[in-house]
Formats: sequence, C-alpha cells, structure tokens
Amino acid sequence: MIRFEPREHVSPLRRVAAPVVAAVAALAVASLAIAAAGAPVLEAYGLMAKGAFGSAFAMSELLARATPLIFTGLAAAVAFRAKLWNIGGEGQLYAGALAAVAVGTGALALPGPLLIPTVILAGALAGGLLMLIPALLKVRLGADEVVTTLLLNFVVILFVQMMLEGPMKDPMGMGWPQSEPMLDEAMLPKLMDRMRVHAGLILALVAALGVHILLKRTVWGFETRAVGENPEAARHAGIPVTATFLRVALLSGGLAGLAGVGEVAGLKGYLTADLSPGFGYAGIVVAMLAGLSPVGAVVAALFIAGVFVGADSMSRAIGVSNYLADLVVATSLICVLVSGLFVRFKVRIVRPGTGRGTA
Amino acid sequence: AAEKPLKVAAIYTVPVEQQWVGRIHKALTAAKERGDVTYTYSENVANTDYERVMREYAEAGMDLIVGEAFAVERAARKVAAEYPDTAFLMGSSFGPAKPNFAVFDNWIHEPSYLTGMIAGNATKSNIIGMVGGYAIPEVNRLMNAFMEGALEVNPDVKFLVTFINSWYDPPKAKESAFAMIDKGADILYAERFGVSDAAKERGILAVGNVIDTASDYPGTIISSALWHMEPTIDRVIEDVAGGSFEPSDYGQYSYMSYGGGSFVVDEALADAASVEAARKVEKDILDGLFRVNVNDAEPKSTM
Amino acid sequence: MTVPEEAPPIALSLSGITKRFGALTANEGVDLDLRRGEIVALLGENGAGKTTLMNILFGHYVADEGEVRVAGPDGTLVPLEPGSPHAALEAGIGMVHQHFTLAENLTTFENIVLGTAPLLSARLAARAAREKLQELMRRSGLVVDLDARISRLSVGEKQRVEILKALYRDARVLVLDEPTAVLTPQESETLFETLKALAAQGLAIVFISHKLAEVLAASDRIAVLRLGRKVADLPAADCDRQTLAELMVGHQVTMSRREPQAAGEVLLALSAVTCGEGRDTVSDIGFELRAGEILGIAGVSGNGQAMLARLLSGLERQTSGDIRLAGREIRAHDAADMIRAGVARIPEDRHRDGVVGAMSVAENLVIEEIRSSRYQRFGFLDFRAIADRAVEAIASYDIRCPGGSAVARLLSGGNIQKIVLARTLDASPSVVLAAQPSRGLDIGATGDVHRRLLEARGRGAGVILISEDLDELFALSDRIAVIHRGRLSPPRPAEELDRAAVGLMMAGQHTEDAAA
Amino acid sequence: MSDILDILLAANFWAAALRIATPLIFGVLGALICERAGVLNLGIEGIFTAGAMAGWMAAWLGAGLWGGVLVAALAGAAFGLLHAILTVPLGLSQHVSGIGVTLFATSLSYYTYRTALPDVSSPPRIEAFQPLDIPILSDLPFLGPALFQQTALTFLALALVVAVGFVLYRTPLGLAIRAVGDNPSAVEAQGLSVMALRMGTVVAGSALMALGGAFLTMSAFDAFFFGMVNGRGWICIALTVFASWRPGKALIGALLFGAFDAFQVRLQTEVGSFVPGQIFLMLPYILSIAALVVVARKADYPRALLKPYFKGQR
Ligand SMILES: Nc1ncnc2c1ncn2[C@@H]1O[C@H](COP(=O)(O)OP(=O)(O)OP(=O)(O)O)[C@@H](O)[C@H]1O
Ligand SMILES: Nc1ncnc2c1ncn2[C@@H]1O[C@H](COP(=O)(O)OP(=O)(O)OP(=O)(O)O)[C@@H](O)[C@H]1O
Ligand SMILES: [Mg+2]
Ligand SMILES: [Mg+2]
Repeated sequence: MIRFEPREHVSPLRRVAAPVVAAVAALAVASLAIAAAGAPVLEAYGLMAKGAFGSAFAMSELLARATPLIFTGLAAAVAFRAKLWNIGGEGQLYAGALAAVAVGTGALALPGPLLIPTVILAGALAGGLLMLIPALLKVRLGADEVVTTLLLNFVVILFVQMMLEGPMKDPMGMGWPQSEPMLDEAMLPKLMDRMRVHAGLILALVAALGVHILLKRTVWGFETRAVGENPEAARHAGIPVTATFLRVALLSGGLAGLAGVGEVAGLKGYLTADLSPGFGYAGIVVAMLAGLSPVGAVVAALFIAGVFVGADSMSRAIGVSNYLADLVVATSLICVLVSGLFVRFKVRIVRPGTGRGTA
Repeated sequence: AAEKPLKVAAIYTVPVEQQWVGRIHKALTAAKERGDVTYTYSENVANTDYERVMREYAEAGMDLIVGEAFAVERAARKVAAEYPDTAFLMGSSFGPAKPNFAVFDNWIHEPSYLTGMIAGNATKSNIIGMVGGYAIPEVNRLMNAFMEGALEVNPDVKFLVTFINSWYDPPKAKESAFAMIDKGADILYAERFGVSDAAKERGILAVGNVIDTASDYPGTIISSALWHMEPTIDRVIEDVAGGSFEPSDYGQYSYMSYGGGSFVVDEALADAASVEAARKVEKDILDGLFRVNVNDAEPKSTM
Repeated sequence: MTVPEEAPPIALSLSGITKRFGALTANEGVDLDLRRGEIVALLGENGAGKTTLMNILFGHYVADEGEVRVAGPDGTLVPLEPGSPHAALEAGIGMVHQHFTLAENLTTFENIVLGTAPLLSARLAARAAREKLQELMRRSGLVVDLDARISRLSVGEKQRVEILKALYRDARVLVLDEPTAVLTPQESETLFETLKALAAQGLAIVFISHKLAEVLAASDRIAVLRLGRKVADLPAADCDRQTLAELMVGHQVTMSRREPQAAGEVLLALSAVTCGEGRDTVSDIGFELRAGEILGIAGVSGNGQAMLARLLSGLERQTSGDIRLAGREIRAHDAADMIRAGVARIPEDRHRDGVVGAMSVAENLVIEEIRSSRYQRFGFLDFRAIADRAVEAIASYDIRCPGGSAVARLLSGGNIQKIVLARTLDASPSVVLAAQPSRGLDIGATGDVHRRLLEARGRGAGVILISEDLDELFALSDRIAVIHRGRLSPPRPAEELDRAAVGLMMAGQHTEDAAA
Repeated sequence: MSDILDILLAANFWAAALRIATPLIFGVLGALICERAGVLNLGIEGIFTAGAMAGWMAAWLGAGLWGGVLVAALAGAAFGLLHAILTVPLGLSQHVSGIGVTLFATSLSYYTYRTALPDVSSPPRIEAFQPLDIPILSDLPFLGPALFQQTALTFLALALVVAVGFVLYRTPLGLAIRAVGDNPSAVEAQGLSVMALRMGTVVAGSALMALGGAFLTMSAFDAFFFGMVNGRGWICIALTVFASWRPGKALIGALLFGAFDAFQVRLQTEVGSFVPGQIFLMLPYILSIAALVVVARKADYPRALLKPYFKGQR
C-alpha cells in the first residue's frame, strides 16, 4: 500500500530539488528514445541546452514561444480558479487573432499609437466574448463547459478557415487561404533586432502580474476563489455567483485571445488557419504545472518552451526524427507533475499486516 | 558525384508521406544516394516554428535549403535575405527574390489535363467525383485542368467536388468518395489518400495525382498525372554546386517538357481511341503546340 | 453487576490505540472492549477522537500503535488486519459512518449488495439477496424501499439503509458514528428500539452521540474520550448528565437560561407565502417575528423548513405571498440583499453553505462583508483589517484554530459553527435565522450557540430557530410553531405547549387536537 | 428538399453513418466507463493515435489483423495505466494528466513510427478488415445493405455496446464502477478498493479507446498517417456527456454524429457551390452543442468525477 501524507513543512531545498530531479528523470526517459534511434545520448543533451539557451537567437526563440503559452496558461489558470473548466483556449486564441487581423489590416483608419491598443483590445474582446457563450450556457442552461468549450474550438477554427477563404482572403495571396497582412503600424514592436521575440512578451508579463494582483489582492479575486472553492457557500454569503462566472469567463477568454493577438501582430503579420500548434491546449498544462498561480504560469511557460525549443533543435543536430521534441516535452511534463507531488506529500509504503509505515 | 557533397536541408510543414512533399523527399533522397548531397530534413514543422528551423539550418552552414513557403512567405523571405550565402529553393505561389530565394511549384496541370481526357471518355454515368484536401491554388489548378480535359472530350460530364479540409484524413476522404459513388460517380479524381481505396472497394476507376499508386490498387487507377521533382532538384544542385545559382523560378522544371510532369495511362483499362487522343495532345504539349490553362479558382460541383 | 461467569464473551477488543495526524494526537493509548449483546456509547467533545478510533477499528485508518482484535467464529480473539475495511467486514464488523457512505446514483438494494458478490461474477444474485433482505427488514423493523434511488430518500431512510448494509453482511459488531445527529426524536427512538432488539440477538453495538439523554437511555456502558484519551468507562446505570458532561469537557458545564423579556415591534412578517414545488416546499405560511423574541420552528426535516430557511436566506424567491422586513416589502431578493437588510443567516449545512472550506478562517469571517468599505478600498483588499477582524473574532468567540490564516476545512464542526456565528451575529443583525444551529455539536459548543442566540435576543433581535431538537426548542423559544408538509401552525407561546403536543404536531396531528 | 430526403433514406447513407460512428463508439464507450468510475480521460486523443499506430504496426509486422487489434488494446491499456497511476493513487489533476498522456502517446507513436520507418515516401499498406457478408442479415431490406458494408470491427463495437451495458447494469463489477464514480467512500466502506476499481476501469476504458484508433488504420483505412485521428477523441469526450454516461445513448450519439458527418459530406456535393463547405463541417459540432444544451438539465453527473480520493483523508 502506498500512502500520501501532506507535509507540514516543505523545505526550500526540496522545493528546488524536485524540479531538478524531475528534469533529470525526464531526460533519462527521453534518452531511451534517443538511443533507440541510434544517436549519441550525451552529446544530445549538450545540444539541447545549446538549442534553448546557447545564443541570443535561442533565447529569443524560447521567449517567443513562451509568449502565447503564458497567455493561454493564464487563461486556464483564471478559469480553473473558479472551477470553470475552459478547454477552449485554442478557439479563443483564434478568435483573438481573427479580430486582431480584422482591425489591424486597415479596417479602421486609426493613427499608429491608437491602432496597436485597438488591435489588442479587439483580440481580447473577441476571445472573451467567445468564452462568454459557454459560460452563459453553463449558468443559464446548465450545459457542461468542458464539452462546449472543446467543441467550440472546432467551430471557431472552421469559421476562421471560412473567413480566410471568403471575406477575409488576401486578394494578393495567390489564392491561399490567408488574410491580408497587418499594417506595419499595427504590429507589436520587436524587442531585439533581427529576433522574433516581440512586445507581446511584455504584455504577457504585465498580464501575469495583473492577474496575480487581481486574484490575490482584490475583492474580485476573493470572490472568484470563493465561487471556485464552494459556490453554494459563496452564494449563501451574498457573492454574485453568476456574475463572477461571467467575469471570469470574459477574462479567461480575453487572455487566450491575447495569445492570438501576439501570434499575428507580434510574429506572423497575417492569419492562417494553422496559426497555433495547440497553444490553447498547452495552456492547460502550463496552468496546472503552475498550480494555477499566475506567476508560476510564466515559469511553466518558459519551461515548456525551453524544453520544446531545445529538444527540437537537438533532434535536428543529432539527426533523429523531430517528433522527439514533443516526446521530450511530454515526458518532462509527466515527470514534473509527479515530482510536484513529492514536494507536497510524504510517501509512506505500508506493508499490509504490519500497520507500520516506512518512510 | 561531386568531390565534396553539397549540404542540403529540407523543411516540410507536413510529414514526408504527404504526396507533394514526398516527391521532394524522394528526389533529395536520390541525390543523397548518388553522393551529390548530404541531406537532412525536418517534417511536420508548425508554421510558428518554420522561421526558427530555417535559421537553424542556415546557421548550421547548409548550402541549400529546400522547403515550402506557402503559409510563411514573409518570414521565409526575410530569413533568406539574412543568409545570402545559403541558397533557398522554396515552394511558393509568388515569384523569386534576390539575392537567393528561388521558387518552384508542382506545375503538373498538363498531365492533369490529359488524365481528364481519359476520364471524360471513360465515364459511363457522366459523373466524376473529385475529393480534395484544401481548396488552395496548387490543388485547384490541377483539378481545373482535369475538368477542362474531361469536358474537352465529353461535354456532358458533370463533376462532384468536395474538400475534406485536412491533408491527412484517409478515412474521411474515403467517406467523401463513397458519398460520390452513391450519387452516381463512376470515376474518382484521387487528390488525397483514401479516394482510390473507395474506388477499389466499389470496383470503379480512379485517376491518380502526383504519385503513382497504380500498383497499390491494381485494376483501379486508369490514369495518373505524376510529378517528378528530380529535374528541379538536380538542376538546383547543379546550379549551387557550380556557383551559378540564381534566384529564379524553377517551376518550369515541373513541366512535361522537362520531365517534371508525366502522364501515364493503363491501357488495359482505358479504350484505345481515348488513349490515342490523349497521346496526341501530350505530343502537342511536348512540342509546345498546346498550352493547358492555369486556373487557380476553387472548382465547384457542376450538378 | 460484574459476575464473571455470566459476562458474555468479548466480541472486539481495542488495546493501546494511538493515532497521530502530524503534530496532533487524535488517540492516545485507548483501550476498549466490547462484549456480545452489549450497547456501548462513546462520548466526547468535537475533535476528541471518537471517529478516528472507530475508523481505526474499521480499517479506514491505520493506528500508529496498538492493536485491534476480533472474536473469530470460535470466540477466540484474533488480530485484525489493520488498514483494511475488507478485513473488518470479513471479521463481522459493520460501520455506519458519521457521513453517509452511500452511492446516490444507485438504489437501496444496489447499495446494500455492493461488494458482497465477487466482482467478476457474471450476474448479481438478486433473487436470493432480496429474500434475505426482506427477512432482515422484517426481523429488525428497518423497512426501506429497496428499489428507490438513494438520492430520493430522506436522511432517516438513508440511516436505515446504512444499518441494513451492515446487517446484510451478518455483522457481529456494529459501529454507529453519530447515527442520531440527523434523525428526528421519533426516528431516534425507533432506532434505539431496533438496536436494543439487535443487541438482544447477540449483536455488539458501539455508538457515538452528543445527546446525553439518549446515551443514558439506550446504552449499557459509556466510554468517554477527552483529547484523545479514554477518561472514563462506566456502566450507564452509574452515570448522570452532569457527570458525563464534566467528564467530557473536564470542567463544570452550565447551560444558559432564557429570561422572560417583553417582545417589541414586528421585525419580519410573512403572509401566505408559497415557495417551490415538489418535495420540501412551503405553502401558504404566515407568521410575525418581533424584536427580542425567539420563535422556534419545530418539524421533522424534509417538511419544508429547509426551503423556509433558503427563502429567508435569500437563496430562493417566493412564488406568491408577502414578506415584509421592518415594514418593507421584500420580493426579488438575494442573499446580499438579506445581509444588507440585517438578517443574520446560520445555515443548516455549515460545511456546504456556511464556509468555503479551502479559504482561511479570516477570509470566512469577512466573506459576507467583503464589499464593505471596512475591508476594501477601490476594490483592493485591506489585509490588515481582515487579519485584525480575525484576531478579534477568534478571541471573542473562542474559535480553536492555529490562527486566522488556518484553512477552515480543517476545523471541527463546532469551530466552524463559531466562524459562522461570529460573522453573522457581530454585525448586530435585527433578525437572526438559525437553522439547526447545534446539529452535530458537542455540549460545550451547543452551549455557546445557545448563549449567543440568547444574547442576540437580549439585544433586541428577533430570532427564528429552526430545529428538530425539542429540548433546544423549549429551552430557547418564546413561541413555537410547527411545520408539517410545508404548512406552518400558528406560533404559540412555549409555556402553553409541551413536548408531547409538539411531537404530535410534528407527526401531522391537527394543531387544535394536539394543543387541546 | 427531396434531394435531402433521398440522402437520408438511402441505405448507403446509413451504412456510412455507422462506419463513421464506429471509432466513436469505441471511444465513447471507453470514455464513458472511465468517467463512470470518476476519472476523466483526456488522454483519449493520444490513445486513439497509439491504438491506430500500434495495431497497424503489429499487423504490418505480421501479427495478423486480430493480433493487431490485440496489440492496439494493449497499447491503449498501457497508456491508460499511466493515466490511472497519475490520477488515482497520485491524485494529480485529471485534466492535465490527460493532456499529458495525449501528448505523450501521440509523440511516442509518431516517433516510433518514424524511427521504424525512416524512409517511406508512401505509407506501407496492410490487408485491412473487409466488409462481412452475413448470410441472413445481409438479405434484410434496407438494414441488409447498411450492415453488410461493415467490417468485423463495427460488429465488435456494436457488441461492446451491449457488453458494456450488461457489465455496468447487470454485474457486481458494474455496480461497483457506478458507485465509485458517485461516492468512493461508499465503495471503500463496503470493503472494495477504490484504487483498484478506478485503475482497472481506466485501463479497460483506455483499451477500448485504442480500438477506435485501430479501426481507423485497420478497417476504415489500411495505413497509418500522422494526424489521422484528427480530433475524433475529443468528440468522444463530448459525446459522453451527450450520452449522459449511458452506453445505449452513447451508441445513439455516435450514430447521430456519424449521420451528421455523412450527411455533411453528401450535402457538400449537393449545395456546396452556394454555401462555404465549412458551414457543413461545423454542423456536427454545433448540433452537438445544441443537443447538449437540450439534455443538460437532465444530465446526471458522476458526482465524484474529477475528484481524487485519498483513503483516510478529510
Ligand atoms: N456547485 C456548483 N458547481 C458548479 N456550478 C455551479 C454550482 N452552483 C452554481 N453553479 C452555477 O452558477 C450559476 C449561478 O447560480 P445563481 O444564479 O444561483 O447565482 P447568484 O448568486 O444568484 O447569481 P446572480 O444573482 O448574480 O444571478 C448556476 O446556474 C450554476 O450554473
Ligand atoms: N485525516 C485527518 N487528518 C488530519 N487530522 C485529522 C484527520 N482526521 C481527524 N483529524 C483530527 O483528529 C482529531 C479527532 O477527530 P475526530 O474526527 O476523531 O473527532 P470526533 O471525536 O469524531 O469529533 P466529532 O464529535 O466532531 O465528530 C480532530 O482534531 C481532527 O481535526
Ligand atoms: Mg466524529
Ligand atoms: Mg441569482
């Protein structure tokens, strides 16, 4: 029998050691895969570190990839705090991107300084309003939001395809289903010359800080936590449960929408239907790795981005299939999850019949 | 073989099993086996990652990078400009760019037209079903050429067109094909994996596209429009190795006259007269006497 | 009394049981023997370790030290495998838990046979099981509808299902953890009659209760736990209420008395109020609540008092009728409106409605007023004010917890109730709605609740006390009304009523007949 | 209008609906029993992929078709075990573990496939399951043609609906599974192991899901492709709620979804030139949401879903 007992005290050493042990364990598991492909294992890890941190370019790539993950991670963290299971980050991301492009390709003749905020706002609003649909279906009609948000992802992506093949298709795109390019004035500035990391990162960090303050220090956050932990007691204590759910939905969807804004207005400059390689879903992982903490989400997003970018680069350098990158991310995720448990709990193995635990 | 093989990398946004990319992969693998090049590739690269992968290969000192810029035109051109010592050959709907951005595409509308002629003659129900992945120019133009060829020999023929909105869903492509068979189609234009399977299962004919699958579906593939990337690849390798690489449009090497496209027909399945007619047009094309129209508009059902 | 030859054999023996949860020692060196045919009551304050001891006995917990031994078929005591409810069941131990362990989505029958057949057998042997159950129900008098879904049963019925579960497995030892906490007096009486009959058939029974009257009436022997240690183990005949109370809390207990006091103006008036449809609703009820009085509402649970409490808590709205609060009509109200109007609401289910378990004691203390300028500025929380409030409330209500930042879920029921009392009563409400306020609480905590309610009355508040406990109702109420099938009898001065009359009204006898 | 009626009345249409529904039936049955036991299994999308790859690979390596089906089930069970360990004894978030398992199973399947077959330019084929011609059934009017176009795996799926229903509602095991998803302490108090029940159910459910994947590569098609699962797993999660966790309704839900999809394919060829194709592709999802809203009120959640259970913890 295995038993878990919560620790009263979590030593700082253990807190630091756990993720390190997890990372080592993950790499050990991944080395099986590398060895199976007949590639040198040790060299691979050096190359992986180099691919993630080895140069300004690598760092920029890491940060650029972490940016959308921070947003979608925050989106999931906020919603999950209220036990609103928003699995629809992917769709909200596309909604945000679509709105950003709709505004940013010249639909509004705004002066430069106003254009960027408008693009950002439009994207956030689109994501938020999209999430409002499942939230309303939940509070008004009792429809399970796991399912509705999940299904809306497919609907939204199809809608994006429809727009890209129809009204929003770039007439200069040689028939490819893609939007017109955003105006240069609507693009988020780059943070480093010739590098991809862009001002969306700053926005993401500010958002993380904002969400942190919101949840920890405001009445709003207090009410969100109360509703998430016990909606019955919250309602009994006079907290507007429905309004809280809707607010959370708007915020969560808005954050996911911002991920889309960053991708089109920070990186790509135009919209295609394959904008996101699953950032919306990865956001859930980010949020849970972070224990739903906004600041933790930044760390988790950097971690996941670093592992992916490093492993992807490494797979090329040693000449194994680049599906290895996702595999390394997955094993890291699982190992980190398990290690987090060992931080919070003592594991006792109880032999049946003795009644005595051994630590 | 050259004394020092050229370092070539390819970046694909889909797995190498995908027909289109498979042809590039095949040509590069052949060049590698000849010893002309060293060849590495990354497949299924997401658009967001495309730019990073390009830069990584460029940084790694590749002589030539082959890929597809379709959804990443801007980024791809920007990266290329920053690595002037590397040659880029990218699938693109746009033109080449200085100093080092050459383009290509699968211009096999000519053999597609010819397969259309075969199909137009072969259909008895006068209904041809066409299942595509996405309605993008690369697909549309081949479908349109095929339809034109069929209408040329048989003005009564009607088309059913469906896009399954996926490059990779053979079961779905198969279902779409079944639906067309149920509606009376007796020849299928097999743009995607899965369509010929439906044809084989129901005992009707199919027209192949890009790759030759006749041996996988014996008695089913009446004719195919094949794409051969070897002329393009061999040409660009020669140019880069010889120092004569120019950012030009390599698209022409996919034309039949360069051997980049070819038309095959199963003479056991097609009747002799229609084969003869198609062969005649084929010769005209090769002699430059006949030009097949290029039409990128989305094809629509005509019934 | 103690003639060794005649004492029945020991059915179960706990020796030297010690159990720690981190720094907390829940049980320490507890010995307890249980003989066949004997009914033993286990007493102790909230948190004294009663449930923990029983959970060790049943294998939910593993003791850190000590041993449990059970009589085998031949009567010899053999050690019980620790940490295995399966082994406990096999050894003939049945347990009725403090919180029901029933799957609500299954029927009574399914809950009872759950786990009794090998999992991989192809079919449920339903016919034989039903016959055995019919026979059991006849013999024990515990009658339930075998094919009803558990979610449709009343608490009393659920309690019966729990006991049937144990009997169905031919239990030789039956453990009941606070079986009467949610039962009506009548139901409790029936239950104890049943238990006595079962004991007479040789079953050894141990039960936990906070109600001294029933402990004295029903048990043969009484064991008292204090702070995890057994402090007494006496024949019931040698005990009285006062000694038991002192054994439990370690000092003398005085219960508050209600002093006569003139009622003031009408604070709350309901007339012809109807609310909800189906089970547990109220229809066409009316009463007036005056300042400085306690209006007791008696009734068997499930007769609409939960709905009445929800209505006055702002969780439901009346479908028809008038509610006037301090003369003002209340219609589309919600909980926040009721709080603003000065209604203190003590919910019936304190774990579900009273506190957000995952939040801290401090946060739970301010949750109703979180939007008031006392605890926030421009939407930002004033942590200092919140912490100060916690310090003050913890001191004045004697909330036993490590501090304001402790997580509320980990507190005992009595202390959770004190959080609710502190946050609702300290706002000087004009109306107090107390729904089953002492359910599950020990004598000490119950005394605290009563004192606070009387204080509120003394201050001039009107108190509505919804309770099934007639002792409590008569001790506190100025007037008493009875709710039955959603209808409320006209309130009458407590002095004009007696327990028997109210009991009959609760059972549905006409008010006039009963009062006469 | 009459065109639409023609479509709906054709036996071929219903044959297609059943074919499209088959992988969903496997998936939804698997998801359903996991959730009945209180564990949400978002690993389904990856388990589909693993089943598709492993089953096909085994058959390709010569294990035979049924050997492949078995291997697929075992692969599903293995990933199910991983999810079970993470969520049951370790009590980790079921959402995140599920998504982690999806990522892990998918990437491991792809990596294995590519490492085993580095140089394929056209995916290798196997001899897939062929439609069965069942003597009497095939001759029935309407039903015959709809059924006789199906392969053995479709019949297996239909049989499993009955089997899962039987186990859930007629056996002691099913009773325990339903109970553990509602109130684990009820199960524990009756001497059963919550952990064993939940883990066993998740493993079994995951094996069922993998059969859905195997159907794709061994019956609907005869080769493995990257990305060919294409969201089918997620749809099963939605269908589970739609079905109120009942096997019979799950079959109906899967069939409805299959019918929407088959209808959409046919309608596209009818009116495709006037309406963007995506509208039809959206149809199944939107109608599923609408259906969910209609049934939601009555939905009877397994109350312990998503809640980890630790023995002896308050
Ligand atoms: N236990 C719960 N778990 C999940 N969702 C819940 C729960 N309780 C309530 N909800 C959701 O919250 C919704 C809002 O409830 P309700 O309308 O009673 O809140 P309220 O406080 O009255 O809100 P408002 O007055 O602002 O409309 C419910 O319809 C339901 O969907
Ligand atoms: N699983 C647990 N983890 C930590 N502490 C626990 C646990 N179970 C019980 N305790 C603590 O052990 C002590 C004894 O609890 P127990 O439930 O046995 O009390 P009790 O006598 O049954 O009280 P009540 O009359 O309220 O039911 C309490 O302080 C309680 O908080
Ligand atoms: Mg207790
Ligand atoms: Mg409301």
